[in-house]
Amino acid sequence: MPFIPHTEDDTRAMLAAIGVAAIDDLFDEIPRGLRADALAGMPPALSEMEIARLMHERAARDGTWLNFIGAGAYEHHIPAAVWQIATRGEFYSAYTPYQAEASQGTLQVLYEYQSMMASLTALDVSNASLYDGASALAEAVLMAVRAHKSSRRVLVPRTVHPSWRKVARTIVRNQGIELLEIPFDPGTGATALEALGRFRGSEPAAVVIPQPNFFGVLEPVDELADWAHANGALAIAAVNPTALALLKPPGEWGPQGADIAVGDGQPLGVPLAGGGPYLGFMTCRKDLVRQMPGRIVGATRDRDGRRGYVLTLQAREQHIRRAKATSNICTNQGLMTTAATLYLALLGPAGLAEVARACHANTLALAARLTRIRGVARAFSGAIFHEVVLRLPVPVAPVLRALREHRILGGCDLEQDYPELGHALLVCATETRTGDDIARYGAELERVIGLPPRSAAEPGG
Amino acid sequence: MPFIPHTEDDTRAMLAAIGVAAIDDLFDEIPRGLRADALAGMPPALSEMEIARLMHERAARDGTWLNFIGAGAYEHHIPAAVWQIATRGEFYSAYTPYQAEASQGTLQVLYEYQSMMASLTALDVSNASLYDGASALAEAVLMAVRAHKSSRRVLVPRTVHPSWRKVARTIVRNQGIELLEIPFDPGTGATALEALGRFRGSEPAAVVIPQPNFFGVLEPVDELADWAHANGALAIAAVNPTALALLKPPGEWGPQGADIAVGDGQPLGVPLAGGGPYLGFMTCRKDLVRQMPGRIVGATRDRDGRRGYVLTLQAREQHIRRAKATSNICTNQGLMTTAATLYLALLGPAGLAEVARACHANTLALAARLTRIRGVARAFSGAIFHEVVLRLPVPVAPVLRALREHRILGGCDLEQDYPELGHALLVCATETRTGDDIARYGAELERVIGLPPRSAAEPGG
Amino acid sequence: MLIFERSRPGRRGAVRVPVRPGNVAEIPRSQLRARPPGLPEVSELDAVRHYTGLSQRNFSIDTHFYPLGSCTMKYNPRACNALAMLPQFLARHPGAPADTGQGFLACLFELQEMLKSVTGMAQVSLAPMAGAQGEFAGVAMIRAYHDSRGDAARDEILVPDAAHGTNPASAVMCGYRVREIPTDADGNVDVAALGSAVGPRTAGLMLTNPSTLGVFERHIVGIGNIVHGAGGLLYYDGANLNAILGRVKPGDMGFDVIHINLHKTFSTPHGGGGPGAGPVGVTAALAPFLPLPVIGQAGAGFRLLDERDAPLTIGRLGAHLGNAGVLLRAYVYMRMLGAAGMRRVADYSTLNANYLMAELRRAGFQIAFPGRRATHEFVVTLKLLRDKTGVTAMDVAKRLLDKGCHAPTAYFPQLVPESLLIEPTETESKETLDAFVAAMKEILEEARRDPQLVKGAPHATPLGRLDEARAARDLDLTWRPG
Amino acid sequence: MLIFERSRPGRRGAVRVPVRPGNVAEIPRSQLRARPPGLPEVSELDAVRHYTGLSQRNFSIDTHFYPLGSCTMKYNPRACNALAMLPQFLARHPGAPADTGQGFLACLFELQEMLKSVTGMAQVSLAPMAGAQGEFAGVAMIRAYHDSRGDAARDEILVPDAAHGTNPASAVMCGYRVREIPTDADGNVDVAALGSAVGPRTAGLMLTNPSTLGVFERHIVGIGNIVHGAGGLLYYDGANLNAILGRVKPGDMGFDVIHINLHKTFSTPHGGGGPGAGPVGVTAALAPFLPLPVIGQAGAGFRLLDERDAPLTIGRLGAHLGNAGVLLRAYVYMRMLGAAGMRRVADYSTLNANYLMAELRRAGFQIAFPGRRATHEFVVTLKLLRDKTGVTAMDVAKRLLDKGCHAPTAYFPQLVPESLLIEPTETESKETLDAFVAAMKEILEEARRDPQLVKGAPHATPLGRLDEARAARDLDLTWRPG
Ligand SMILES: Cc1ncc(COP(=O)(O)O)c(C=O)c1O
Ligand SMILES: Cc1ncc(COP(=O)(O)O)c(C=O)c1O
Repeated sequence: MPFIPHTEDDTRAMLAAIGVAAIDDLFDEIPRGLRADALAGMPPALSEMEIARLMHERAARDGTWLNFIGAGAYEHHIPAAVWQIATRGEFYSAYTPYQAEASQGTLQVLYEYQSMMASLTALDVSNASLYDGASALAEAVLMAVRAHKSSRRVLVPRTVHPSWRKVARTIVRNQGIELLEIPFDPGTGATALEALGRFRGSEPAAVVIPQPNFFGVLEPVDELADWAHANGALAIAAVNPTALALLKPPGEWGPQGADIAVGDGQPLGVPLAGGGPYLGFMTCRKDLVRQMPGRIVGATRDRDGRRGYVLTLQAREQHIRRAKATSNICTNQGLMTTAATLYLALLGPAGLAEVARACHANTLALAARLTRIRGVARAFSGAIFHEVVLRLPVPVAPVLRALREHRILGGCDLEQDYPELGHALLVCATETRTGDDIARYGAELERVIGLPPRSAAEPGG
Repeated sequence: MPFIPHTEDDTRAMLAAIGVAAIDDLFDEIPRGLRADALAGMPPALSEMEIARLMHERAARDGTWLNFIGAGAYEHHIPAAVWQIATRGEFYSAYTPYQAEASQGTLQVLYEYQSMMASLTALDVSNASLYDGASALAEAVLMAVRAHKSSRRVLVPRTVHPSWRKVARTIVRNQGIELLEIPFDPGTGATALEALGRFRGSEPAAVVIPQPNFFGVLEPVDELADWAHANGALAIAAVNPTALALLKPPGEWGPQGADIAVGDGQPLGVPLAGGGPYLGFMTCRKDLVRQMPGRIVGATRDRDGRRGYVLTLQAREQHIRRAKATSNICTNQGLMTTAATLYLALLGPAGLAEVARACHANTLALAARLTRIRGVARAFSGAIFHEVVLRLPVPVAPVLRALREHRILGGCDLEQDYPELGHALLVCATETRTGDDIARYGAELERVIGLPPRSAAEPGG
Repeated sequence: MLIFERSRPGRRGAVRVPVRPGNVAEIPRSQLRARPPGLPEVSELDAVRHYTGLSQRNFSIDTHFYPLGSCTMKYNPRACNALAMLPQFLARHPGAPADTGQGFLACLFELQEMLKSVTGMAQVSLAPMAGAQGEFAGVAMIRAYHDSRGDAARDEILVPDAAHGTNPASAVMCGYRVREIPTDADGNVDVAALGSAVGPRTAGLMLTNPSTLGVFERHIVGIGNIVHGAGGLLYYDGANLNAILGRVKPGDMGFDVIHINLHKTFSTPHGGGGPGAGPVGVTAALAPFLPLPVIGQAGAGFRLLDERDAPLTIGRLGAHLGNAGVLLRAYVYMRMLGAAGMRRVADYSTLNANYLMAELRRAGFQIAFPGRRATHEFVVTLKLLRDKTGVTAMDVAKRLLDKGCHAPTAYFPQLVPESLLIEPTETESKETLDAFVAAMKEILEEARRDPQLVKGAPHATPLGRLDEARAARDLDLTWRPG
Repeated sequence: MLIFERSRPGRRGAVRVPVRPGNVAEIPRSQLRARPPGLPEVSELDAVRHYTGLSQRNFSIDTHFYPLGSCTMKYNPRACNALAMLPQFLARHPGAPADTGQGFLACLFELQEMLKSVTGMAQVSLAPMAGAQGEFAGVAMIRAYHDSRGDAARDEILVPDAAHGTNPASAVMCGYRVREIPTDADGNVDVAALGSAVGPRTAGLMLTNPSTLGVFERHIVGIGNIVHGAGGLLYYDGANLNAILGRVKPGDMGFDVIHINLHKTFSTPHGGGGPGAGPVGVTAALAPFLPLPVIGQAGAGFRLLDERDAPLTIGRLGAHLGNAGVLLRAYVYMRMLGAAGMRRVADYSTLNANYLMAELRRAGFQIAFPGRRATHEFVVTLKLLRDKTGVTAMDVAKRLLDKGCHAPTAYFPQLVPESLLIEPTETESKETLDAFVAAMKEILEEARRDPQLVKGAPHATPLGRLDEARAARDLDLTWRPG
């Protein structure tokens, strides 16, 4: 029996020890009428060999693509060591480190992870992961509302990832929390500071500040954080961790720094994998730590005074505090946290900065190449990090479809989520894109759009 | 510097400790005229990301094939656990277990491997691996000659894998050892017992007995082993380990059993990988153990009487005995041995027998399907294990080429090595081939050969 | 030693990335970081050696018996990992259209179908990223259902006092008040108390069956009638599905909404705390409210359903489509088991638990619900032992580590004093169970003979017992350079 | 516990294979096995737990400093493993024609070219599966060369007494008599002795440079002249190439034939004893004799050269094309290093060895060749220590295990009494070297203060010192049931 070690002798001896005649008898407390018979719709078992063949065939059918999509999930090179170590049985098949003495491996990794994330965001403390960036934003909103006590209103720029805004809404709305949208400046693509005036009286509990924003554009983070504090609100940073190798960290935004930072840790060594598992990270000021959701690891000493690590501040959590917990989260994204820790250790500050610089430079090169095509122009004037919105002269969806025929994933179509932008396409070139890749995309897009290239004399977009 | 941890400070401090000014100074004993300058032809360094892209592209270019080649290397399903565990750093990055107390993992694995191989071949002892099956056969020939003392002549059937015969010749000929070829019966495809008569006076040191032979045909192993012993020769079995799940093991051939068994362990969990690394296995009767080449692990006790494992009988080996060693082998195929041990433990006797039965049945089904094609017939009447020689009505090479256009590897062309067989093709269908695979091959071969299928009424081949 | 303590300024790992010239061209100075982040500077070998060494400081299923109750720490087949990590699956961008990933989507669609089959629910969404998120989604659907009927006065969720902490916490996250229902002496829901608690404010009842007490709720049909009769819905916490797989379907028990922990019943790895996956299943009446995306059919292929397909959805729970890699692992596992294998899971996990319970009872341990069958787990109470010797459930748990076993879940369920919740799972052999019984017996003898030995445990782990109080008091949550 | 001791009759792993009916149809009864082989019967979890546990009983580069002299235990980059194990490479059948594997062959061809570049040889064959097989092939080529010239009286190979054991053993396998050449006090070949040994019977001289004594053979040009002058050829044992990579090429030193240990210099994993790869390189004069296959160009692509291309080949050394997976790993490694990286290997392995030598000397250890530079390794002799305290090189080696270091190579080179051959490699950091020096210092103090402590070592490993004599005396080489 696959994965079941019992021999017939074992089963017989065990039934005898229990004092029943058959396994069926062990289910005798289940009302007879409820007992299931055959599982309709469950296919028969496949051997490992057969399922391996099926999965290899399906993977081969899906094939590989030249990818220029970012939009919240980024194709980065992952050093081979990351997953060869993360999938070691001792990490892979352990669970939440409830027994600290039997889990120092996981616990120390989490402590190191917390330290790295705190340092990356320049905030005091970190938890040990949430599900993903979007749900981490939702948890940050809940946390801010708890901390603020009087307001249930949170300002969220329209430049925050549309899915993140949806997720935040799904998660917070049942608690009567209102998310108010701040518009963006159609020129720069950044949040419109001048629009903030109208929220002055709204007494928000928090202001969410994305950096870079969904358009890839850098936000006026100092001003936004400052405005939040001036209006009695917390500043919640929603950041890309790769970008933080170069960009001013949330803890240094404005005179006081952001209060909470969240983001998706996927860029830190986690494969795209069709959308998950990723990890949500969250760091904050020390005085907010008791409002944090999720596991937190702390250093302590053992009987003999040796340094060790344990889960701490558990009184915030559901398994202790139940209905009064800071969140319902229990199982988190532990293994992804391990991978992120390995990734950051393998890259170090110099490596991460190199990745960030390469992403930035490649995206600029991509934008430069694509805007040489007649009718293609950058949609915004704001400085970008590693994504850029282009305006096309024709509808986006058919263009992307045509590119797929050449196995190119041309970017993220914004027409649904931002109809006001017209034929807008969000593209991204991480460090994994080469000059050849960019040239290939340029040539194919040119062909698809079907207009002759802009002559060198005309100014670029 | 990739893989080099030295900071500039480190280097400076270390040079100072040594008392030199620069790294160059450490090479001052090398005659000036010899010092190399730039390495012409060495390409510049690639980052891990770049080489990963290159290798992925090359692998994708090579693609995957529907394979019906056997001929000494077999496509078997390898349980995922095998290589996930074998590549754990502790196995992967250790070396020969010279320090037994720091290598009990490797040593116990080798002891278990030896036990498994001895049991599979029904012989007393096993070494811890040789390079591959072919070189193991050469070592067995050398060993038999050493043991026999007076003769330097060894009989090798023409049904032994042609490459193995070439390797044996390369390795033994410089020691003046003669390999004499025994012909095969063109009807059965097995070694011609009646041809043995002519070798009676040759006083061979050993007779090599392949099982199954290169044609997939079962040899009269009892008679051959018996003949060897009756003629004062050792019997060297050259066996396929998968087949031994079903077939009579060498130790039970004839009244006395074979003396030495060798083979390629590749079928035991080692991927095809373009030809290696595989592993050669060798087992023998206890009284020959001091003639064995290669590492051998033995059980012993530690200071406190606890069971443990060490390298033993090292006085046979080059690092002790130098010019008088049983072989020059030093580095062997350790990791492959680990994989083979894991494979055998995961399959157990029932699993291995299932694999063997499936291979046999699939090859019979393949032969049945292909011989329904007009002009295609089995070349030999002898019973087979998991390979079969077919005679085609047309030259083999162009047929195989045409099949490749449909991504089928149709088998091994025997026309070069066995011109006497005409248009002969050796095919193999292991447990990994499905009914659909066989049907697909049948349909394509039929099309390629271009003759209408034989009607059901006509007798098959 | 921390990785930071291995760090040396200027040391670099092997990771290099070619950077085009003119690199930070477009970023204004005011936006740039002044100081690099305090990440460790180590070589690749340092990192590999450091984390390989740390891994060896863990207990895990692959190295130890791990009978952690409620967590279903069964063997995680290595094939599931290997096949979910095929390069094409790993490289798939979540924003890539459905036409570029039909193989991938076929797996997820079939997973939905298989989950419907084993649970008896009408429709499934794979979106929730863990059990607790599944609970949130389930309760949110209950709310959406009542709202859609204009039945807005229901503001209470009933939860048995034996429930897992996530149940009340999830209900609160959905804006509900939680009302606890007591448990009777046999470990069943106190039906009388339930009867007097339900009413027009009842939105639903959350129930684990088998319960966290390791017993099957025998009155489940009656309970369902009471709740449904009051206009409430029945929520099934599927964390314990392992015990009844192929034996009883939540849908047949009358549940309206369920979640399933794929990282428990369907053996995806726990990863030192996650990731998991908590798909939700519902009856037809609740299907319109399922969280997105759901995998739908499109001609011969598959696509992700969105808000246009499901305007009544409670919404989205994550930026993409859930923990896809976990879903693939569960898919492979379920295909390898097939229909017969599903039922064997229930059979042998139940056999193992009942055997272990019988043997521990024989060894002198007190079973919390001695009159009941164990399901796939059972509760031992060490109250008598503690009263006699001062040795607590925590002490026994720690001492088990010395004997090479991970400890069972201690102090949960909370309503049993000095409880150990023991779940052996079906993948453990009789020999392993016997060794556990032998270890427990030894500890019992040690507790009587030399209680300090047990109270001072563990002795054989790399560190001795860690001071949790100190950790919470002198908070040290991140490394700071000396 | 052995895996056999975990076995239970009838227990099965997860591996199942569908078998068509009528299975052993064609095999005559007389050929069938009477009893199944005595393989263990365990579950997949049993096997995983057993071998995961065993792995943890190893020291390895990934877990410990491993300064095993002559073995170049440097970090094995994980990328090499991952990229050599891409599914298409693993699935490639060795009998598949060249047109189905141009990507694979491109890697091997480029590897040949890179090896030519770093060694300065005219042509390379990747066929040999380890260093010793490379030696065999090299000596066989020397023989074929002389034979091809009708120069058949040469029946001696000269080997310095410091040579690795494989050198004389390989010469003997090629049918040669071995004649040992002594070493002078500085660790160089005794040139005078060499001069009187060479003659018309001399087929060649096998030399490691740097030698196994950890010094560079300064008279290499003169030695070459002597041997060549007598009509012999010069063989280079490339096991120590790490020390001179990019600094000196064997071809420039006058060698005619060389082998290279890819598992040393080019960092393919040692795998607990193997596999390795021992490509051979030769001058143009010897190229016709190279073992097959060699990767050749064919138009824009690549193919395997065979006997029709190379009628003078010494033949084949293995059934297929050598340890291809090892070759791919070395290829990836070399591409990641590039030209500059090659030279850095020599630079920093030499720096580390000289630093360690200086620090150990400072700590009171006796260096075997104190007047010489260390190359990438060096020899310590503990003769004085043994004479004073009774503590031997073996004892020190065992005690190092207690301090978390793998031991250096002990008692090799054999001509230095109580020798430790120490090779730190370039991938180890100064901190690691300093920790090793500290451990050695402690042991020195222990040896003086409490020699029994050292002689009883190791104390911290899972087992104490193992009785090797007993193993050789009471041979127990396989497990037998009860
Ligand atoms: C009974 C029960 N319910 C719910 C949960 C929550 O599931 P998760 O940890 O996946 O969020 C758990 C597991 O921890 C559980 O045991
Ligand atoms: C100096 C020297 N020569 C030759 C060899 C033999 O190489 P291999 O072990 O790869 O056969 C070794 C390695 O063990 C060695 O150190």
